[in-house]
Amino acid sequence: MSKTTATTTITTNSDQVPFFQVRRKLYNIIVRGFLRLTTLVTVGLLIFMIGYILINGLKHLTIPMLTTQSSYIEDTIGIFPNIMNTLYMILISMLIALPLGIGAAVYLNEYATNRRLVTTIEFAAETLTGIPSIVFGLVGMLVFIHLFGLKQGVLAGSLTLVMIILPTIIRTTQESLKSIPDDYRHGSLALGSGKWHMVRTVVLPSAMDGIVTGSILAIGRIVGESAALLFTAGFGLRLNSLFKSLQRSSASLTVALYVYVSERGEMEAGFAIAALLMLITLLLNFAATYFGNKLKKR
Amino acid sequence: MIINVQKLNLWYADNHALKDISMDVPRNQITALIGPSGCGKSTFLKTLNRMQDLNPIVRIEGEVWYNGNNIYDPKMDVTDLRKHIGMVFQKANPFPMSIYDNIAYGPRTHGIRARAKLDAIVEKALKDAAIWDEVKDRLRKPALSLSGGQQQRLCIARALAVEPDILLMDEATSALDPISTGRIEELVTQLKKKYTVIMVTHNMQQAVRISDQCAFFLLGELIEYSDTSTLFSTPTDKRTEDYITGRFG
Amino acid sequence: MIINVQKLNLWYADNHALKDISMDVPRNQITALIGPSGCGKSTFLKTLNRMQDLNPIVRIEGEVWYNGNNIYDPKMDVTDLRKHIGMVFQKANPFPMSIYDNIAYGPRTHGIRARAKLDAIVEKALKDAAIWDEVKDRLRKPALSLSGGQQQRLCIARALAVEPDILLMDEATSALDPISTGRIEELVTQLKKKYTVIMVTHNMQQAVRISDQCAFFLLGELIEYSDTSTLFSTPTDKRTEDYITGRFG
Amino acid sequence: MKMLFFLCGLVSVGFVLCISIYLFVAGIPAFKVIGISDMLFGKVWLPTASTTEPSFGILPFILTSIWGTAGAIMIGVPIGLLTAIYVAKAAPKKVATAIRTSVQLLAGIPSVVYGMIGMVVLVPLIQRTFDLTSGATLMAAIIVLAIMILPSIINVSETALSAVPAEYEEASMALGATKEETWFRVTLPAARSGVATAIVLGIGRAIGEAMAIIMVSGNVANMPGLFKSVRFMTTAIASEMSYAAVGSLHRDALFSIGLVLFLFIMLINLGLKFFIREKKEET
Amino acid sequence: AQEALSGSIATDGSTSMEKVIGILSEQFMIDNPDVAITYDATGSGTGVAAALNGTADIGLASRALKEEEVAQGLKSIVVALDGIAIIVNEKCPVDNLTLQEVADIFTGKITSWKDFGGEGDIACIGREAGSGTRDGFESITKTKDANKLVQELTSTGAVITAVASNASGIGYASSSAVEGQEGIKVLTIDGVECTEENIANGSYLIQRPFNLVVKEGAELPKQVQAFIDFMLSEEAAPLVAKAGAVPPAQPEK
Ligand SMILES: Nc1ncnc2c1ncn2[C@@H]1O[C@H](COP(=O)(O)OP(=O)(O)OP(=O)(O)O)[C@@H](O)[C@H]1O
Ligand SMILES: Nc1ncnc2c1ncn2[C@@H]1O[C@H](COP(=O)(O)OP(=O)(O)OP(=O)(O)O)[C@@H](O)[C@H]1O
Ligand SMILES: [Mg+2]
Ligand SMILES: [Mg+2]
Repeated sequence: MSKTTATTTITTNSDQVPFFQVRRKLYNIIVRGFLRLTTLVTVGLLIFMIGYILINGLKHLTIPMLTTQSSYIEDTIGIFPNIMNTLYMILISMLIALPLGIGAAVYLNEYATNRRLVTTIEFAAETLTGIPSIVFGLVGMLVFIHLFGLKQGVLAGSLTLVMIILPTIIRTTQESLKSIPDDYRHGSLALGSGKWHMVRTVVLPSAMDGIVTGSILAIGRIVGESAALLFTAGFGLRLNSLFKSLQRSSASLTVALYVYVSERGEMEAGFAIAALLMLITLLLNFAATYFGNKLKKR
Repeated sequence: MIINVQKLNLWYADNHALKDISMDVPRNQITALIGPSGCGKSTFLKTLNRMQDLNPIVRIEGEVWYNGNNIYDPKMDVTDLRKHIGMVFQKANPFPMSIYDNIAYGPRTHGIRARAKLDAIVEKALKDAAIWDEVKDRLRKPALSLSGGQQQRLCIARALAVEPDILLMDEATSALDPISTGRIEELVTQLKKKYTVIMVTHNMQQAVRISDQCAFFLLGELIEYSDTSTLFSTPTDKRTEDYITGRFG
Repeated sequence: MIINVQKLNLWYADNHALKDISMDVPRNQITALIGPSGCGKSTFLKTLNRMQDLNPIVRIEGEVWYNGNNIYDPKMDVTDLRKHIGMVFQKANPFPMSIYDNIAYGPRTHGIRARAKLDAIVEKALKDAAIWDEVKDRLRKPALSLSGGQQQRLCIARALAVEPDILLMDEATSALDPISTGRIEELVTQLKKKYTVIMVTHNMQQAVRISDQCAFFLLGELIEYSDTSTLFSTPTDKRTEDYITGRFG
Repeated sequence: MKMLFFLCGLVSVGFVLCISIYLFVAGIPAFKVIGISDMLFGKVWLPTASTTEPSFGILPFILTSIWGTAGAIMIGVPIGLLTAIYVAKAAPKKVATAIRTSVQLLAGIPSVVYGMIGMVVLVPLIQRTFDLTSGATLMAAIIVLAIMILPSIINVSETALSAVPAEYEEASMALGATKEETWFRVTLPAARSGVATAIVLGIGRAIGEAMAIIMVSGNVANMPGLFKSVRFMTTAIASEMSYAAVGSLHRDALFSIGLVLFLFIMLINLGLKFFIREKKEET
Repeated sequence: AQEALSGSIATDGSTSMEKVIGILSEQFMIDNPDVAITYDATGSGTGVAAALNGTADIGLASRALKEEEVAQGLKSIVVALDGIAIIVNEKCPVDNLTLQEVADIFTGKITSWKDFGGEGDIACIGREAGSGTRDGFESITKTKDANKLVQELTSTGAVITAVASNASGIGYASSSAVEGQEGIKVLTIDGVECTEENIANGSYLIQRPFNLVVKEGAELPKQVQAFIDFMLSEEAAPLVAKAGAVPPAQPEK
């Protein structure tokens, strides 16, 4: 059966714009073409970036590098302390920002009744997303270090990171909350659930996708941040325990990368760290998705 | 009188959707609400368990008394109120969870955790809603994969599982075939020994078959409210007569 | 015969939901599908305009011929097919846009841009679906603020605005009061001069009142299919008889 | 519970207040000394000049930031959005997962690395293609920024697009709309607010970025031009802050740039908010 | 050390001094396990400020102190010298320039490599305002405020990479960072090579000091004084050299 027969048989209303069918076919072809093309561009970029980093980085990523700390005397580079520092910072800042961000989003979407307040908070969150990390770094230094008297270290760094990632978490969570049909909420409330119970059992599980997306973007920001950490978490390349690192200058992987690349011109180490960061991001993404799904099921 | 409505007015923004409704609903009886589409039946039903609170553009005046308490009293515990006044919505709205979890949702909310007890509640509710046979082998499957009518019965079962005092049903049988409808009607008739039922229906036969009282709404007004038999045999208002004889509009 | 179904089988994953359905639907007539909830009526209806394509777990075998074309032919232009075979869904699903834009969506999609023409189409469709009077002053308001029954009529109007060849209606009047129902029935009866209508209904009286053919489904099988009068007066299958006399189950 | 969530909401307001107070306190003095119009409309930036009079005009930075952000948005948003549609709706499941995962990887790459790659690959490429003395130009910065905002745009709008109820799409298809038409005329509008969020996040990332573009934009305080070496507001702060002597007018002027940048971001957000609200009221 | 030292030493300042301070403190901490030395690389300006307001025990500045800073009661101690190497792309045919030629190139008086037998326009790549390297370069070439750059980068590594990827590029960078880098070539200036020896004896002209900044006349904690003494000792010289910088010929006290 050919297409022509299919279309000839099915034409009853003839009051159509003459060229419309042609235009419409064209529209579809063009749209699809554009979708493919842009995706191809994106995929090309992805492959290039990822490939470039892996090719230049993996060959320099050696076991000793991963498991030792740098020594100036022996002139070796080891990034084990930085791996730990990065993990500490992810841990601490997510522990603070995730509940705060989800809480704020839930407040905005489920509880708030005062429009003006909502607008204010949303506006604040949006403003935060646009502030350059260097400004966060300066403010973080001023507030956490000069005002609160913390020392440069993981704690001050993580607190600064909280400011940076909070809006991302708020916005993405809020978006997914918005997309949940009211039918579900009404169904739950009509059964006599309290508001919080409804949020916990029906709303948050359905919003899990957005929360995971937000967390992943947030982790990405944490992992990729350098400017804001230079002034707050510091530069230290030595290994510390979690507790000690809180108040001791501790470079994250990205800060270390920045130092090696920009002060010493050690491109190789830089790419090695970048490749490692990518592997870490990948791992964390899988973890976030996995736990997200798990929570959603519950 | 379990419910007592006094001079209730409701606006959706500037659309005056309920006008001066006053109405008493007797305990342990079935009260039917009838009237043409868009006349305010769902709107009225939702004022009885304060579901209208959720719509920010709604403004309400007047009083609704439940068991001697004004439910619009700011001190009212809305959660508790809704637990006692259950509701089945016009559009079936199962949660995106398994069939089992949908039914167990209410009991769990109210603190029942024991597996055996939950199992028993779920089974009873599904049986009462005449859907047990169709789903007993797929309780763990998502509720959204059910057919339209199955979803509606699921929602009835979900409301029953909480054992409310009053059950508000918004066209709960409209998507059902005669057999399921018959079963639900039977259920409702039995329920009235323990519960009070207020139901919206488009089906006059159904109203005649099972309701004790009947209220006729038109353009947001309560035109006539009396014994079902009286209303259908000797309506006092011309408009009621026109509507029930199908001569209306 | 405008539609011709041959040995159609459908599975939702491993749930065999339609079994060996063969059925001819005559042009310019009204064909009713009846049967208990969950028997496969909606499922069958959705195979006729290939809406089932959208559900990845569905597997279909068999053939459906429309005007001499096999609609499951890979070369079939599905868009064009759906334009000619319109559908009203069981659960009202207006777009989150204004009332006007909901109706104008279809015509716009098919290339009508002129404002005056669109206005005329929208008005006619809303009038046909017996909802014009209720919404004419609020065409720019969101469709989701309509009452349940209004939403359903809106969806009917939306389908009519495209002027399809065949109209598939899945319990399109279940949420409607008798008056609106009457109007829609009237409309459908008129439509059959130009269109062919296939409708799912739970309302036997409705089937008797307006349909020419009637098909009875049970557990995914087509049990009996014949003239409506024949089917209701002298059913050949015991199960059909049980169902239409309400003795079933 | 409500109180608790309310407090969570207030935290970000607190942050913004704290940042604005700090920026105002630190940013106003230089304006007072130099003069608002001399600073905002001055075209010459020579903060450490010792042989001539130092000059603190930040107009080149402001214009560069506007140009750069607008350019990045113009390239990045369409590409990101269309990719998101493809991934959410058209792509085979496996392809979609693969793209999604790699986009998330992209989100975790530090900006310094974007800068590095831009510097060794993109800058020479531009230099050769357009036969310039140096490829480190506004154009290079725009391209790098456009790539950097892709992850936010793709991830967030993809989530929003996937969350649109299937009913809407079904209704559209049943009216004879093609998939493409359905995506653009039903799904996209229904996901509008999510897409707007994606764009806001993307713009935020573009305006706030410093480390990557320092390495590819040339970083000379010229008035902007596509093939000129330019400096952004962010890079101006980032590059000189650590060396500017504490208490000097130079440092104060850098804080003033921070303040201008901050106000600029506020303005954009207000504009977007207004725009989105307008749209919403139409329906 | 006779008596065991303990406590912490906070250093803060120039990023260029990262390697020198790193190696010295690593050795010092090996010798005195109870001492913890921290280093915050925030930039010379901040380092000076930190020394002044006491948040750091030792400020680090890769430039000479300004008059007003000295006036506030700070003093500087040269811990090392840093040559500023003039680098070009490895494809560039030029090997030697005079100091004047360097100045002319960076001020835009000479704009083409053709004048030196090469080809193409010269792309001058420099550092941002306030950078110690730039300060040193500009004071010695006497080109203050007159540089015409096509790129102003914020770090040594970035300059090296930029020159390596631009065939007509010329730039300046800390000598400690340029050795062993691919794609670039270090020029001799007036025929003098940029080597440790030539920097130490002053014959290589383009260089700057690495300074420790402390408060004038203040009594320093024991471990801090010990660390400063160690950094200026003979023992420290090979370490400084290993870090790529040049130990000063006659350490000042
Ligand atoms: N998306 C789906 N996934 C899996 N199973 C489904 C799906 N939709 C329907 N089913 C199952 O297929 C069977 C037929 O469903 P269908 O929706 O066709 O029933 P129906 O005759 O329209 O019933 P009703 O009158 O209740 O709408 C039912 O058992 C139902 O649970
Ligand atoms: N959320 C809302 N916002 C604005 N107007 C509304 C809203 N819900 C209902 N209305 C309007 O209020 C009136 C009464 O609606 P209601 O839903 O109570 O009707 P109903 O009697 O239940 O009709 P149906 O039988 O069609 O469900 C209608 O005109 C309707 O359009
Ligand atoms: Mg209703
Ligand atoms: Mg159905």
